[in-house]
Amino acid sequence: MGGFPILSAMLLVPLAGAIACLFSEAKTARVIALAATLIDLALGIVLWMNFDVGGAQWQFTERAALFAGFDYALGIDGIALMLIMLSVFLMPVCIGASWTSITKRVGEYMAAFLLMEVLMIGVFAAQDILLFYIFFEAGLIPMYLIIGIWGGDNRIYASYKFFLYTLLGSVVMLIAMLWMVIEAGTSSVPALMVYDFPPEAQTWLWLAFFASFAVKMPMWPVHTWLPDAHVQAPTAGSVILAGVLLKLGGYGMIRFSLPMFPEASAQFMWLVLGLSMVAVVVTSLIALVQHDMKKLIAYSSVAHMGIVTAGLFAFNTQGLEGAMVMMLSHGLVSGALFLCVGVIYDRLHTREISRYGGLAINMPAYATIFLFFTMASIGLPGTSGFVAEFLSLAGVYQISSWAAFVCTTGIILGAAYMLYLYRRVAFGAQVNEDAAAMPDLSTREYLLLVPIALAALWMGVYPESFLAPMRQDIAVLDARLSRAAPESDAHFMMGEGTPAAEAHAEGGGH
Amino acid sequence: MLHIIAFYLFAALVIASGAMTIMSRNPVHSVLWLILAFFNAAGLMVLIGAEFIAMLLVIVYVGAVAVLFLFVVMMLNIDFAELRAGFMKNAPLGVVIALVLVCELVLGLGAYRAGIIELGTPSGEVLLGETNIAQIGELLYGRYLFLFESAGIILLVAMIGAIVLTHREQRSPRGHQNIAKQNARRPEEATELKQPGIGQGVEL
Amino acid sequence: MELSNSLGLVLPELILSLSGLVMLLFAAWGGDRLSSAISIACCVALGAAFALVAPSVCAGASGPDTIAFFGQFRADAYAGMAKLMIYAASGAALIVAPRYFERLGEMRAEYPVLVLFAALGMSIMVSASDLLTLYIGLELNSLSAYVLASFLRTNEKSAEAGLKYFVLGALASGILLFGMSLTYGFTGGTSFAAIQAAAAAGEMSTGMLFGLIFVLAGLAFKISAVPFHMWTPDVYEGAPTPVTAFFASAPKVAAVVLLGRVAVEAFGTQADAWRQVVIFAALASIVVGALGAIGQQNLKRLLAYSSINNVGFLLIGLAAATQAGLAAMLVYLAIYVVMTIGSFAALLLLRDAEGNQLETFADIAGLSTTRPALAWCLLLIMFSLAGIPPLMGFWGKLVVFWAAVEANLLALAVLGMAASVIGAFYYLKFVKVMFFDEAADRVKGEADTANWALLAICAVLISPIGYLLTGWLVSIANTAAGSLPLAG
Amino acid sequence: MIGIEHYIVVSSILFVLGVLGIFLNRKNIIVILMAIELILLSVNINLVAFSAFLGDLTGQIFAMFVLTVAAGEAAIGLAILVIYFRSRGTIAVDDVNRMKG
Amino acid sequence: MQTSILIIVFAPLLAAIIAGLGNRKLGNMPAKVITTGGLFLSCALSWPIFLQFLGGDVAATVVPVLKWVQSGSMSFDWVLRVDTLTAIMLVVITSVSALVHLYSWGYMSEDPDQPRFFAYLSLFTFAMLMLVTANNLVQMFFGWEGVGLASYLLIGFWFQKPSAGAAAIKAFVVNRVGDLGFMLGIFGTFLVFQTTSIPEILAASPEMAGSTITFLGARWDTMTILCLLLFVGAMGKSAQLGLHTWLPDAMEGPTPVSALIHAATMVTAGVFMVCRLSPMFEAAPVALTVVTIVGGATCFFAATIGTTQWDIKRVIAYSTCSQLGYMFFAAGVGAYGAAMFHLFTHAFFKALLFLGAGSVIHAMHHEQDMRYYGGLRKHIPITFYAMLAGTLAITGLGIYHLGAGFAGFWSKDAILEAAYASGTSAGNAAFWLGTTAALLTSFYSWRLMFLTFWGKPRWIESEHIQHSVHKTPEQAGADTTGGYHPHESPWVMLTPLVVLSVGAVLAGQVFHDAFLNEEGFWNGAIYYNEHLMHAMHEVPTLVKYAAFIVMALGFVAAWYAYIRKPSVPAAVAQQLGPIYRFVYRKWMFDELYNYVFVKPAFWLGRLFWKTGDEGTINRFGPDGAAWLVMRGSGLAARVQSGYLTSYALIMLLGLVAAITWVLF
Repeated sequence: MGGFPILSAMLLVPLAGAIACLFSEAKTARVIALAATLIDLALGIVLWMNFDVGGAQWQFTERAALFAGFDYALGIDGIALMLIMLSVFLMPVCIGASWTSITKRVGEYMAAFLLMEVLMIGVFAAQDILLFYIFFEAGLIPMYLIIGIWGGDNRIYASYKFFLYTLLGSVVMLIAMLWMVIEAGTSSVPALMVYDFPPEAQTWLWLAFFASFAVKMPMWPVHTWLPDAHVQAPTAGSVILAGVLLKLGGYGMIRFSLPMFPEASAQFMWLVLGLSMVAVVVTSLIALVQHDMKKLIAYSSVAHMGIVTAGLFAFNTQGLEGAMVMMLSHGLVSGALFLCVGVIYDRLHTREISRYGGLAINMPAYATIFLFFTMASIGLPGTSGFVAEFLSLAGVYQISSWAAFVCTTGIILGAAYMLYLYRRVAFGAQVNEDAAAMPDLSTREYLLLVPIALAALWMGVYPESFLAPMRQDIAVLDARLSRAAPESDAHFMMGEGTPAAEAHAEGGGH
Repeated sequence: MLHIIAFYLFAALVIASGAMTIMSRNPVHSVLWLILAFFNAAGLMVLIGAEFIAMLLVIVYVGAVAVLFLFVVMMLNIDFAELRAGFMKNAPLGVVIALVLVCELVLGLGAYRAGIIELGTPSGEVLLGETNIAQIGELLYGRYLFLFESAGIILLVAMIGAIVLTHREQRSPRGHQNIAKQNARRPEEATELKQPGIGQGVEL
Repeated sequence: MELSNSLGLVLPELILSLSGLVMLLFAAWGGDRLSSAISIACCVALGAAFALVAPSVCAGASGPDTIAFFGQFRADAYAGMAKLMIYAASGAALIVAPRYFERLGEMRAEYPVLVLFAALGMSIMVSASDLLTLYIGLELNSLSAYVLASFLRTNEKSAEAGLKYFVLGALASGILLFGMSLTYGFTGGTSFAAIQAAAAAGEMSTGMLFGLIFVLAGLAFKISAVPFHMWTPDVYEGAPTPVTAFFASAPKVAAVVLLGRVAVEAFGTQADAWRQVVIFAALASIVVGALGAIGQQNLKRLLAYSSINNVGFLLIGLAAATQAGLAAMLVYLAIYVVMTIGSFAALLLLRDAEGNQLETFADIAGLSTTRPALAWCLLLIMFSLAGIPPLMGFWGKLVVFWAAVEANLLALAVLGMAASVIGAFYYLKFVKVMFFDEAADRVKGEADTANWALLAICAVLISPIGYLLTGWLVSIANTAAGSLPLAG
Repeated sequence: MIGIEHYIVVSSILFVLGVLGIFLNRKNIIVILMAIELILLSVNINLVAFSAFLGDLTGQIFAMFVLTVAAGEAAIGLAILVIYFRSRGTIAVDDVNRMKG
Repeated sequence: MQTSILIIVFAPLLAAIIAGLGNRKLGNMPAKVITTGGLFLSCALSWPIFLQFLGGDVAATVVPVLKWVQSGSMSFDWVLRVDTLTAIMLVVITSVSALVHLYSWGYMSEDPDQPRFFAYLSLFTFAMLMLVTANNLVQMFFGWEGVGLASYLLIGFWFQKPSAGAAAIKAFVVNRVGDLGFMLGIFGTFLVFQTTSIPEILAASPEMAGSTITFLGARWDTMTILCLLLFVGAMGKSAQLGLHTWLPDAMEGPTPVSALIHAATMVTAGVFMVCRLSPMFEAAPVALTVVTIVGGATCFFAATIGTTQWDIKRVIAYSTCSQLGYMFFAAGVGAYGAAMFHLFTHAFFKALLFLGAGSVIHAMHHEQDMRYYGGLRKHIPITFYAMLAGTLAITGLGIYHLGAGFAGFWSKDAILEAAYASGTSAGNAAFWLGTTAALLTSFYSWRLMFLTFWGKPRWIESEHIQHSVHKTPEQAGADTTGGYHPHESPWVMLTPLVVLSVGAVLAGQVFHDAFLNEEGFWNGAIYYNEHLMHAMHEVPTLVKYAAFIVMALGFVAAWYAYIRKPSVPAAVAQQLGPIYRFVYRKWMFDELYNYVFVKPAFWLGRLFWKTGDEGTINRFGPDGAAWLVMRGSGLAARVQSGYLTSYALIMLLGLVAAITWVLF
């Protein structure tokens, strides 16, 4: 790539677009926003193309001492690359989803979204811990506005809850970051990732970071902001919230909590696994009884994130890669599910499940695509969701069969609530005339949903494309974690009569 | 001995009159008690050889400040009988806190350590062999010139402030008088006939 | 020659006082007709003083060369930086005032003169290296402030504000004085150098300790730290808005910087004695400021609580009791001043069709649709005050917490940070009212160029663009803090 | 000779009396102003006493400045009181609570 | 062979995609042609492969397709692997599927959504083929879930019917319960073997005997727990006792679907899996015992229910369930060949029965209740004969010493013999259960035949019939036909019936040697228990005739109850009372699960939501904090009373507090 600062360019393009949108008419703003996000997508593809799989850990690095105390330092590894790709992929979709449904204050809306994109890319690309924090936290502002201005009836409550909850979660992390910077004498993330903090300090640091990431994830029991935020946010807001913002928590764990505090991570493994287990079961059950489509999907997100956290804290390659794929997959699939809700919400302006029914009759194409994403959400093999669930749970099993067992029940409950939703929306007779009169997908909606579907399918059938760039980074992380990795609870032992297989037992008992 | 008696006399009086200042019902009495307190404080100062400050205290406070107070008290012409007597509702708490404070101060500063308490070592210049006034004058116009001048500005600001706040250009004490309006007033506007029913009041 | 040296060092103050006197003459001679001209002249005087101070700040003036009048006055970079902020804030208070007072028919020529003298007082305060100087400067500032608070003399609120400010201020200065007398008695001198030497000698005597606490309490009043903050909401609400803007900015700077000098320079060796008190005041200020602000409908009152809240963060920097802590405090102050001036400039732009000042939440409902530019500027300021990155308010918080963490005050940092979330609540309310609510469409008054320019400058400075200045700001603050003659 | 501690005790008591005068009083504000004068008086006694016992004149200089400022303060205080009285027609302490909350 | 395997597997997928995406735009005929053509192509390519394997000693063919997942030491790819076992499945799947496709031309001819239907069918076939050609457990799981999806879609094909939607979900979710076990089994297998490749696992399995592992806190024999977990998956898919409840409900789908998925292919996936992993199971005798017991219990239990049901498809569905039980206990006792053989023959005759039932339903205007049938023999003769062939096959008519019999005779006999010959107590129990089930099978099969084809028409009471002739019973007069004239189905439907009849009649006769007696045929594809094979031939003659005897008994009982004295069934039902009702209500499984799982799940969901999330977490979390802050704010406002004196007091308070603090 020569010296072209492509990451900065990816930040700059939407930023410029945002400023332009702020001063533009509705029509122009839409076009500008779409153009900016598409350019960013193109840049993202260029980035991926030029990413040297198996090359240096940190690529496309940029560094400039613009500020006091921290650096403007960008750079990505495979993990960040994948999440950046997810962001730039979902952004044009979000713009498209808002094309007609947003009619008031379009310029500001588009600006908020573009700003969101800048911040998301920034979070993933930041190589300075404080720069990361700035991007991480700043995301609250546009999201607060998006929920608050363009949200539903109870948007004020939701926006406050979203903002304050996540803010409270992350402030303590800042103190921990400051301590780390002072202790290690550097604010560079790569340097901190290999710095060995004293184990007793790690405990506190880990907790501080966990407070932030757990809220962001969100993990049970600090998840209650999510259903509210999702329900109230406009469609595209939900998409970006579920698609990318939730991933910040997971990204934070994989980038900070795990590599920086391996001992503490091992120490708290049971806390995370426990919360994940509860999250999977409890929120799945809650999803089962929802009347509001978005709330249901929001709760399902919590359950899926539970699998992510469980996978992350499985201390093995499968768990980590599974969690990463789960994040990508969930980003696509739940985003698409929110779009699906948005499609019918735009027509009938209600998210009450009972107001729909029999949509497969008048909206067959919609029903098909909705079904596809439903299946992807419940992890049908061949879709991204399966690879994600399978790998993470396989990872979890290696550390604890209990955790794996409980989390795997999620596949039953997940199928139950998603199919129950699908049944009530798409199956059955048409009970409401207005719902029966809704037209099928428009070309614009096809253009939004089909690419996501293809991506989810691609990730399910040939996940190698997504796993390969991360492989080396995960391996590095795994190696770093190995010194603290807890022992498997399987305690596999060969039978008495076969001493020859002793060597194998060690491998098996990994 | 006389010295000691004088001290206790002045001390007792200054405290007593201080207490009376804040306790007496009539502000005029308060001012007079305050003046007494100043006199006694001046006496205390004279006892330790700070006669210039003592005189200054009498002149400035009694001569100017207290008179100013009296003047304002008279000028405002408040019906003091109307003023509510008594203390605020959480007075006991206040008194307790004040007592705690005074105990701490007295114990901590005065009698905390038996015997003579340790003062710091003086760092300022002491001119020996001159009168108190001369020494003060020397310092004031030499060493403390800058502050002396600044104090002048403080007085100036006080002056400006007092004038800015209280000075009015031909304004009546309450609101504005509009002579034309008063002249234009007619009887029918000024009076209104009411015919109240039996047993009913008049609504004005 | 000693005197001329000293005079050279107090040149900015001389300019201020002389121009103040001259302007007073003009005011007496020309009356209120000249008030605008006098305002401008006073601004020029402040600008001149600013220009005089700036080089010494950049040069990081420190050491014996900066001492004037037998050690009573220090024109070091620390004071210099504070002076820059004070002059700038005072200038802003002058710029926004004429329109405000003219409409009420209360624009009088004494206003700029009083502001000038107040600035002079603050200037002396921050340069004080002697308790006497401290007292004189403080009182010069306070007396002017009392008058300014009640400047709208026919306005009940203004009069009440002045009265409360005065009574409590006098009490505070009484406490301060009592503390200074004790300090004098138990250290044997009034100059900070003498106090420093006495404090460094060994364990503090009870008297010295009492003196210290009384002095801190008196100064805490000035910076409106809890529990000496009670006057703030009432005075901010009652005082004329430009005066409130002034109160919220310049005197805060002066008092905080002075507090830094007293605490860290004079009593720095005994930091353990006062740190707990400062920590308590810091946390209490953050919490009480935030809690108090939440229920407010009046914007000025809300900003008053906000300033209490911010003082808490400043005190966190002070609690570190290190040079880095002081530097952080200065950085925070600079950012705080910009945010405050910006918010009040925006507040002053809220006028209805008749030109009456609007100052409640109900008035700014839906401002983003009727006055988008104003609303966006306010949004920036509010998020910045809440300390949300990437706005400059975050940077301010970051540096003070950095200092606190460096000084190993982890618990303080964590608690302070957590409490800051409560504060975010009411800043969000600002945004919520302006952006989420139905438009009340009450803000009609035409824009005022000077005000707008001020607001725009503040908005740009606290926006992420402001981060480009951080390097410069931090280096200046570091040299400034470094210019203090700390013991050890 | 009387020890310094006696003077400190006297001034402390006077100081507390002054403070008490401020918050214990609900009659009228003038008395509060007088209470403030009491506080300043106690400070002056302190300063002069320390000055004398330290053999250092700074205290007395300080006391002079305090006197000066107290005079100015009294003037401004009374001026504010006067305008307050003009606009409200009362100087009862309890009435000074238009702004609260 | 590699190319043809690829075509076999992917032709249905391609057809499904074309038909599915084209849907209504494509039109009915092109969709039908493409999908059916694709299937016949697959079928045509499958038979040569099967025949090749029939020749014996052919090694497995492995066709790599695409990399799938590689994560650390875990790696699995898309690979097609064909060995004997797979080859059998290939012909079963493609043949039945092709015939069902063809049959559906007629059966679904009036449906507006035919392209969708055919796309689903082809998609199912693809998934099933992926399942059987899997070379690793994960790909098997892919197929496993893929057929689950197709099953879901097809059961819910008539999605307007609420019952169809419910049945579809039930099928999917109950299967997921099994999948839970399957997935955990795969995880465990990976943990132990560090691979998911089936051949590698099977090769390493014998070494693992005796090793132990902790699962859910308990210490287990490794192979036992792994096999049990995997078997849970098989139970779900193959509707074994406990996880069977979805199968009868799945009859909500169109009848060809029932024939293809819920009789011939998908439900046998569990059996296939056990056979595929037979070396693993052989290393886990406890697991095998469990398999035997579950299989025996299912085969008996489902048969009892079959005797009481009135819905023609449900009878066949329970019969399927029961027959699957046979297969499992065959596998459980080690007779994997017999299990596979029964799978093979069952595919033909059960598909035949279902398609025949479909033909009957088609003729009776979608009436499925046998109480409204009767006397159809003459109206739809071809269907009748086909059904008769199927019934003879399922009841296992055949004479051992003649060496002749219908398909079911060969396989069922072999199973019973193997169960007896195994000599274990579980095997013994299974033998008795199986024999009893055979009696019941005969009874309910003949009951079905008699009720449907013999006796007088009882069509008039059927609402479906009334609906079609627009007459109420009163208008129709004394004629019990209600004026309705059933039509024989079109040839496009009858052809598959005929073809399958041939299979039902001959499959056993032709292939029994290969399946049961030739180790070379299997060539290591399954665990071949030579000892058991020999023992099977040694069993007493009575055992060999047991099946025939009970079949005859069942036939007679059915004849007596439904032809000779039609009043008997009602009287017996009356007599048995609660027992009858218990059986008729399907052993109360649905009610039980409703009370134990479904209702509590919803109740818990609401509890966690209202009491948990909203009542506790929100109330004491964010809302509580907000409340606290608001209270604090109110307090702060109250303290800020506006009174000078209280302000001063608070200042003093602060001062005193500070002094006290530093002093002490």
